[in-house]
Amino acid sequence: MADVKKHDTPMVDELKSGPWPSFADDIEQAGLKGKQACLDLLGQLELSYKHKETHWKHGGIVGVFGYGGGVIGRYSDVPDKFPAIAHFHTVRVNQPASKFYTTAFLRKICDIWDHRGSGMTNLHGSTGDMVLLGTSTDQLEPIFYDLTHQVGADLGGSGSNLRTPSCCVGKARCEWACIDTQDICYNLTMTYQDELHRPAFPYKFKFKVSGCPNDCVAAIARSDCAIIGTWRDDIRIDQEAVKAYIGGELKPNAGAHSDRDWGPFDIQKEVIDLCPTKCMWMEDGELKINNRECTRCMHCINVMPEALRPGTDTGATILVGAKAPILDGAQLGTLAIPFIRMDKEDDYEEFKDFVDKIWDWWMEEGKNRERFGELIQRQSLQEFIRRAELKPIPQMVKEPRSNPYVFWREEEVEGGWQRDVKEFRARHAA
Amino acid sequence: MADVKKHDTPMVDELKSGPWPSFADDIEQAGLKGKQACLDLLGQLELSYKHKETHWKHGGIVGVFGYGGGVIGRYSDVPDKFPAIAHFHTVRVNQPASKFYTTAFLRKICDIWDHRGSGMTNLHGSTGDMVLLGTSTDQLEPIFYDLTHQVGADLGGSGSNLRTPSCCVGKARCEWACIDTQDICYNLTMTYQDELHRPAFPYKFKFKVSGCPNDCVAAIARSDCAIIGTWRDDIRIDQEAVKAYIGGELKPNAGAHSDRDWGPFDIQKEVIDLCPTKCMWMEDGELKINNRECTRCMHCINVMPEALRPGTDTGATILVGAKAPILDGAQLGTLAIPFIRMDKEDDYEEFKDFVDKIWDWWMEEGKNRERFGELIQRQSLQEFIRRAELKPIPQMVKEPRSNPYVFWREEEVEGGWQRDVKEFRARHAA
Amino acid sequence: KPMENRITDIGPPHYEQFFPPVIKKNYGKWKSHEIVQPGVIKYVSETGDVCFAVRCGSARLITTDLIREICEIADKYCEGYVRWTTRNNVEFHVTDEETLKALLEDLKSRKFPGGSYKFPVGGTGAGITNIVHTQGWVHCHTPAIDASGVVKAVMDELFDYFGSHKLPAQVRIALACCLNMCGAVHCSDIAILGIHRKPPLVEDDRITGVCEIPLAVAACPLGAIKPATVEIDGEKKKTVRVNQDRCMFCGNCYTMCPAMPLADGEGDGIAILVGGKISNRVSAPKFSKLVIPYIPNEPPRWPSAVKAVKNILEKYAEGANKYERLGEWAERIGWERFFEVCDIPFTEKSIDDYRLAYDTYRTTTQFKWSVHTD
Amino acid sequence: KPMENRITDIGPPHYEQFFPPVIKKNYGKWKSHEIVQPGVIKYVSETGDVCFAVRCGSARLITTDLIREICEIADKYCEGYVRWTTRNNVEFHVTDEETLKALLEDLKSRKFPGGSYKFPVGGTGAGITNIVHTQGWVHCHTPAIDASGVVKAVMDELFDYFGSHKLPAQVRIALACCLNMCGAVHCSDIAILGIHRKPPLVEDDRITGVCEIPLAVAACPLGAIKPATVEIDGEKKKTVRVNQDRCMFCGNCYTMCPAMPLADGEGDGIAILVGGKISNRVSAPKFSKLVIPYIPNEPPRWPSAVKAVKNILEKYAEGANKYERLGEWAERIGWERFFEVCDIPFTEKSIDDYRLAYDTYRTTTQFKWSVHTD
Ligand code: SRM
Ligand code: SRM
Ligand code: SRM
Ligand code: SRM
Ligand code: SF4
Ligand code: SF4
Ligand code: SF4
Ligand code: SF4
Ligand code: SF4
Ligand code: SF4
Ligand code: SF4
Ligand code: SF4
Repeated sequence: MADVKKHDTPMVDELKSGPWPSFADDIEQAGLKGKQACLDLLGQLELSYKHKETHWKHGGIVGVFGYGGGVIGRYSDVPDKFPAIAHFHTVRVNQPASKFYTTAFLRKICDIWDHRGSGMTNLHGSTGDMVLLGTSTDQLEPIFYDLTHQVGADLGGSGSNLRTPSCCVGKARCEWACIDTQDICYNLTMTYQDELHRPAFPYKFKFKVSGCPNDCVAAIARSDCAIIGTWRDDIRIDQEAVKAYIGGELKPNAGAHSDRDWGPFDIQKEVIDLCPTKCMWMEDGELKINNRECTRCMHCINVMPEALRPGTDTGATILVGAKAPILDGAQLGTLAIPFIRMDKEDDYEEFKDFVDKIWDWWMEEGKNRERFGELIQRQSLQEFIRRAELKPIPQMVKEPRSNPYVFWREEEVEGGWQRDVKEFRARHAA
Repeated sequence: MADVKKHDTPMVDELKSGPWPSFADDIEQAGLKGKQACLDLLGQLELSYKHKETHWKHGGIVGVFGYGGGVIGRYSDVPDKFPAIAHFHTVRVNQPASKFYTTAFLRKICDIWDHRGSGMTNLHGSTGDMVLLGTSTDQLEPIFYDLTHQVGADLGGSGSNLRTPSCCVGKARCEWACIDTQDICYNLTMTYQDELHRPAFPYKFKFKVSGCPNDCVAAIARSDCAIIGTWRDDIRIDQEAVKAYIGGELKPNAGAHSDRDWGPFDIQKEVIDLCPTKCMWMEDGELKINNRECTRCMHCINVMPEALRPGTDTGATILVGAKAPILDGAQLGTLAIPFIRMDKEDDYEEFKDFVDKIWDWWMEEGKNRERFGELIQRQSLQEFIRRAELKPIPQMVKEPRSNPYVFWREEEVEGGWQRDVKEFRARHAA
Repeated sequence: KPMENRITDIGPPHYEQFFPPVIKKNYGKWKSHEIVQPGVIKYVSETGDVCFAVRCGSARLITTDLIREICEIADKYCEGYVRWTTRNNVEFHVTDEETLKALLEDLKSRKFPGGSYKFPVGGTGAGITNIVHTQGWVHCHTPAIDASGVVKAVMDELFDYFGSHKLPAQVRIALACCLNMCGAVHCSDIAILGIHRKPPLVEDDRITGVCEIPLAVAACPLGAIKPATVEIDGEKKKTVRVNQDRCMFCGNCYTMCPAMPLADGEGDGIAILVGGKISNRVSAPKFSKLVIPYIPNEPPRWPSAVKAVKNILEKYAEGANKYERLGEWAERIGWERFFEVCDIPFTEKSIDDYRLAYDTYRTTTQFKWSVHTD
Repeated sequence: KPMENRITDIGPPHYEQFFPPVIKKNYGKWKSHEIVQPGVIKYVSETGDVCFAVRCGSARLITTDLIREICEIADKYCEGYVRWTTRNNVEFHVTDEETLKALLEDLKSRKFPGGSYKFPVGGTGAGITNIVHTQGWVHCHTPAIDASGVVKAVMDELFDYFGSHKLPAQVRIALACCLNMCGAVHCSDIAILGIHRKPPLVEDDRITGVCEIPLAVAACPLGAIKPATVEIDGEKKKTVRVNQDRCMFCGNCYTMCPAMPLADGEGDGIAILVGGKISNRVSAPKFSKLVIPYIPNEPPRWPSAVKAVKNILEKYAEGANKYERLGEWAERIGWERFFEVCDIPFTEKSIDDYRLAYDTYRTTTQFKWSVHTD
């Protein structure tokens, strides 16, 4: 280990102090224990701190045989100074749904990565993958071999394909999950292995699955198709617990505000008045909800988790088209299906039918690097509805259009569009 | 009078019944008294009711010498059937600000119109003019002569010019007028006579003046430049009157809800809770307002006119760019100047300076038939701000931009934009 | 000799000469007002003076005979002064209750031969007022519907709301006979809008004579018009062709080119938009939204359109809170509930697909269950 | 011989094998939860079982050594199970209070040599949690800023809010190092965004070798890139030219073409956006809005950016109501007041001029007086 070379990194070193976990310290320690890549990475980072510019070259296309994604090629633009990171590709390993691990599994990943990579990782990438950070091209096939053979893991997505689906912790730990987020995530991942590994789309496509409208996996902002749990029946109320909240025996919002004195809990101010639809009221000491007017925003349930629970007739709301700003501006997911059953028993057939239809449309009409949401914007929500064979309903829009520029189709108009201008002029002299 | 010919108009005749004033009856009566144009108009209308199509030809350009507007040319496309309306041009007569009249003036107008026109009018047109409906080309100059000489009236606008400004009743009758709407309207009309009569703009341009944010002349929706009164100081409160409202002695909203039992007046529910900024409260039986948070929406004042009045430090908010949907979609006026003094004494100099600047920009950059608001949309609100020499302030927007696509100018960026790609590559190998 | 002694640019007569004495004297001094009964507003000045304004409905399309009758009334009760409002109602001003009473009685007594009131009193407060409208088949070249006829039919049906204060707030109805929307249809509580639904005809034999092809081509916001050449009687003529599937019937081509008429008896009709407003009271001004894409033209009394308007008005009256404008009500209950409550079928036509469409998509899981999801 | 016995498309390992026993047993049976202290959530199942989740901050960019240390802890206290959250915090699960106590003490004791905590406990409730971030100078080719360094600097300063519940509601901070915004910067309470401010360079001598000119031209959403020809050493070469005044520095050209780098030490820096959210709680999900257009890059600790973030956070903490997210607060008080309260200069850069800009203009007379109008 005497041969590892620590660079002079005064700026990066400043990031060792302070209470928040220091990646600089972590990496330097690993480097000092023998990983030259770690030290070179810090060295190059120091150079970036000096130049205020990245020192990575524009990505190169590398990967494993037969896969069109899962690896991001990366090369240093100062390889002479930092040879251990001259190649520094990342490997995206498809995480297990909701990211529980056994230490046995993790250790095997670490072993592989210490052996064939830099020893640095992102746990996890923004999409959800385990991101193994930094290896060279010749190691890619061996890594893939080890992953598949030794730990039963596979690569995640990158490029113009399905990206690694991800989900919230859901039923594993959360009382609000209206759908089986893990199973859906796993099922979709397995069903669409081909789409995930072999780019055939106009651009990337992401699924994310949240168990309820709190949306703890940020599906509505980050996925071309968001699956978010909801319910059709009434919010379940335990009136005794309501009283306990009012009486101060239970802490509002499960104690989320514990370090500040907000005064005694006031159900009117904190729950009823904040309900966006004002569909709750107290009556004879009991909390009442007009569930038909409720939009299932979760607020009351969040504030009084011991007293209120989602209904039991559950399913999902599907929203499509979310994406980051490049190029047409960011989009949040647009409501496509207000309620769909997500049945494990039938292998989510109804949902997958929907997916097939929208992918068909996108693959037929989508331009190169056009996200699904951009296709909707370009060809209209109406066209989406037609292609997805949905029924247009007011739930799909915030409000009806205000401009009057309606497209009518010929068959909708009495007498059609073919008219004789001579006949017209017979009635109307020019 | 025996020679007037009434057409068979069974459908139009059906519009004589029912309580609302019947234009059909009115016009028929006039026709039966000798005006063939009236009867022909009803006859042609009947034909339109049959065909469900207009029977007017596409407008023709007619007018009076030296004016580029004020007359809308119109010809029947069935002149043989209805010869009295073969020509049927309208004359737009610029109304007096806020539309008070003496009967003497009106009678003279009627005399002119009975003599030289159809005897039919619109009082008033949507823009505000007195619209004299239906005359022939040869009558135009005589009408103009009579109007200017006999009643001291002039034509209003049409075509790509300034349109007839109009205003609410304001100080003439309303206690809320924060600006002198009539004087502003009259002053602008007189100052811009040339712009009103001689088209030199890319398209039409409208001024409308409302005395307060109730906007009784719909300026914010219908004028390229809306002048709407407001105030900077505190809402004046008469606490005794507040008590009288609470006590039920005064009728809320001046009696506007008199025909339905809405229960006793509840100041909390009807005023304080509806205040959009929630800046009001009761304290020791008195109504308090945090005026710094008030957005002067008028609600509380509307509900309790005896108790609350606008402040006395008054001026106008200027909004620009409102228009109907053709072509880019409708626009409401965009806030340009939050507060400007409207001083009669200095001839509204500050405001007119502003107008000069925006017209200069529009006349320089506006495309043919591009409304002012569309120019702003096309070239950006920033460009408008620069050309109008305003300061960008958050009051101009509902919210800051959410996309990150900011245009920087070279002089704003350290080191400018000229860079040497060789130098870059010296730091970064390709 | 009209060109002799020509006077131009004199502008409108100065308003002040037309003010009734009480108005002139108390200009800028008014202190408060009260609607003493529908259509009658009492104003009190700081000087102690009082003025009653009496508001009467008007067809707006009126004859000089009717104006003379108005003058007669104004001379009799109002010292020879009269006013029109921004929504084309007529206002008489009197200063004492006795004259007021006499005036009101007189107004009530005046009817047209067919039985309609000449001067119905109302239009104030939480009711409906005159329908702001446009020319229609009475004067314009681009209308898809009539204006005055539809307005008469609607106002007959809603007459009761004109003379009373039983709505939750004021309801402004507007009508425009084509997409040019002369008026404030784009920001009205209820808007009646004339729409075309057939792409323009092209008169190949006439077009070059009456318009410039490049202007016609440029007129189309969607680029649906392209230059073309045809053979007429063996002669090549320049003309245009319309890509009919890209046409949204805005009519701008016809405005620019008389040889491209859109009007069609079968195709044209009415769209209903709701929920717009102009005042800045409580909520900001809003656009009207399209809720019924098409109702056929049914002259002379447009029963389906009248019914649709009345239905919306009454559902609103039932459901809204005091002071709540129609659009505020719809937003509070949610548009899905609006369609349900009003029993209006939701169609894809109500979904925006123009330039700012994205901002109208629903981007939240918040929605209500309704007939649409049941 | 990696190609021998090749296995492909096996997908991720099945999640269930990784569930701790209490999770597996109570899957779908959880009844309620309580945050017993910041970072520690107690879950109670219908079966009566209890599970404590202990959440620890993490730099996300971590070494296998640290993962092994996590495994060690998980083996010791958690039967060999551990989890990561959607925001890259580490979660340990225990089922009894004693183990919990021991675990917490152990976690607290572990520090890096430089003194930073390895496993700070927190990130729950009305506090801040891990900053979702991206690669920055540690791995990506398009960043305008570093990611991990900025995050460390900000989290050091806001550390106290990670381990406590004193904010009005949760505050989500995100960082992205370029406009691609890998993550949820576009919908975060506070977003730190790397931006370029110089138009791309064009490497004339190399461009045809590394990219297709038509693709580069098509990459620009504003059409600022045009094909061009230059002479290099007497030879004509195809290349492109950028209309610099139309460039908005989105970087899409560089994504498509390596010969068009944007990065520049002087020009690049940070923009701050605020007020976004994702949950559907009370108000709908919202985009973050740009409030500070530019802060220079100041490695290694980015003091100006850190100060700006902290300032906004603290002004929010002072002003907002309980349960009110940052964007809800800004909307309630009005954006003019937001800028005033936070003492942030308003510039034209915060005014939208992209495709849906009109919808952000203020179209009402409703506004508040503020320093901007005083
Ligand atoms: C690694 C990761 C960031 C991280 O640090 O976690 C990442 C890294 C890159 N992203 Fe991303 N994206 C990552 C998640 C995201 C997300 C978040 C998500 O998936 O939830 C988004 C926003 C959501 C979305 O998809 O819109 C995202 C939006 C983008 C975009 C903009 C796409 C758009 O339509 O607006 C690009 C640009 C592109 O594709 O050319 C991009 C491109 C890239 C590239 C490939 C750079 C490029 O220009 O081609 C980056 C490679 C960096 C590197 O060298 O490692 N990345 N990218 C994330 C993937 C890790 C994983 O697999 O778990
Ligand atoms: C007479 C009047 C309607 C009425 O019945 O009252 C009217 C009638 C016409 N308007 Fe208008 N507009 C009238 C007020 C308006 C208003 C309301 C206003 O001014 O407050 C608007 C909406 C506000 C606005 O300006 O945006 C309006 C928006 C239009 C437009 C659409 C302009 C746009 O930018 O969207 C057109 C189309 C055009 O200019 O080509 C138009 C065009 C027309 C034309 C000239 C028809 C045409 O295609 O050229 C109409 C002539 C009708 C006729 O034969 O008499 N008219 N027009 C109004 C003028 C009377 C007056 O002077 O008092
Ligand atoms: C006479 C007139 C002004 C004029 O110059 O002609 C006028 C007069 C008054 N308006 Fe108005 N408004 C007049 C058109 C308008 C318009 C414009 C329009 O409808 O085209 C508006 C905006 C409409 C909108 O928001 O869509 C308008 C929105 C208001 C409001 C706000 C009401 C609201 O709930 O949003 C008030 C306040 C109120 O009624 O409490 C108001 C209040 C008033 C007051 C009380 C002001 C006063 O103290 O004199 C007047 C009597 C109210 C009444 O009729 O109940 N006036 N008022 C207009 C009568 C039109 C008519 O004949 O019916
Ligand atoms: C563990 C995690 C899910 C996972 O699969 O990993 C999770 C877990 C919980 N979330 Fe979450 N949320 C998690 C990410 C999110 C996200 C996504 C994100 O931040 O990227 C959101 C949306 C963020 C946003 O709106 O911008 C999110 C919005 C919520 C909300 C809505 C809060 C609000 O005021 O808007 C609740 C309800 C609450 O806190 O009362 C909630 C509630 C909860 C509960 C109480 C649910 C439960 O009963 O288990 C969990 C503990 C809350 C806590 O930490 O105080 N969770 N939660 C995620 C932890 C992230 C972290 O490490 O900090
Ligand atoms: S999204 Fe809902 S179900 Fe999933 S973890 Fe969050 S609160 Fe629980
Ligand atoms: S979930 Fe939201 S909308 Fe439904 S009752 Fe609770 S607070 Fe109201
Ligand atoms: S706009 Fe204001 S000032 Fe003018 S009439 Fe209406 S309420 Fe009075
Ligand atoms: S004017 Fe409007 S914002 Fe101001 S205090 Fe009255 S109700 Fe509130
Ligand atoms: S709305 Fe259209 S049809 Fe009606 S008057 Fe105006 S331009 Fe003519
Ligand atoms: S009606 Fe409008 S959309 Fe149709 S062709 Fe004419 S201009 Fe184009
Ligand atoms: S945000 Fe931009 S710079 Fe950062 S990782 Fe994503 S693509 Fe790379
Ligand atoms: S950075 Fe964006 S706007 Fe600028 S030239 Fe490149 S693609 Fe065009």
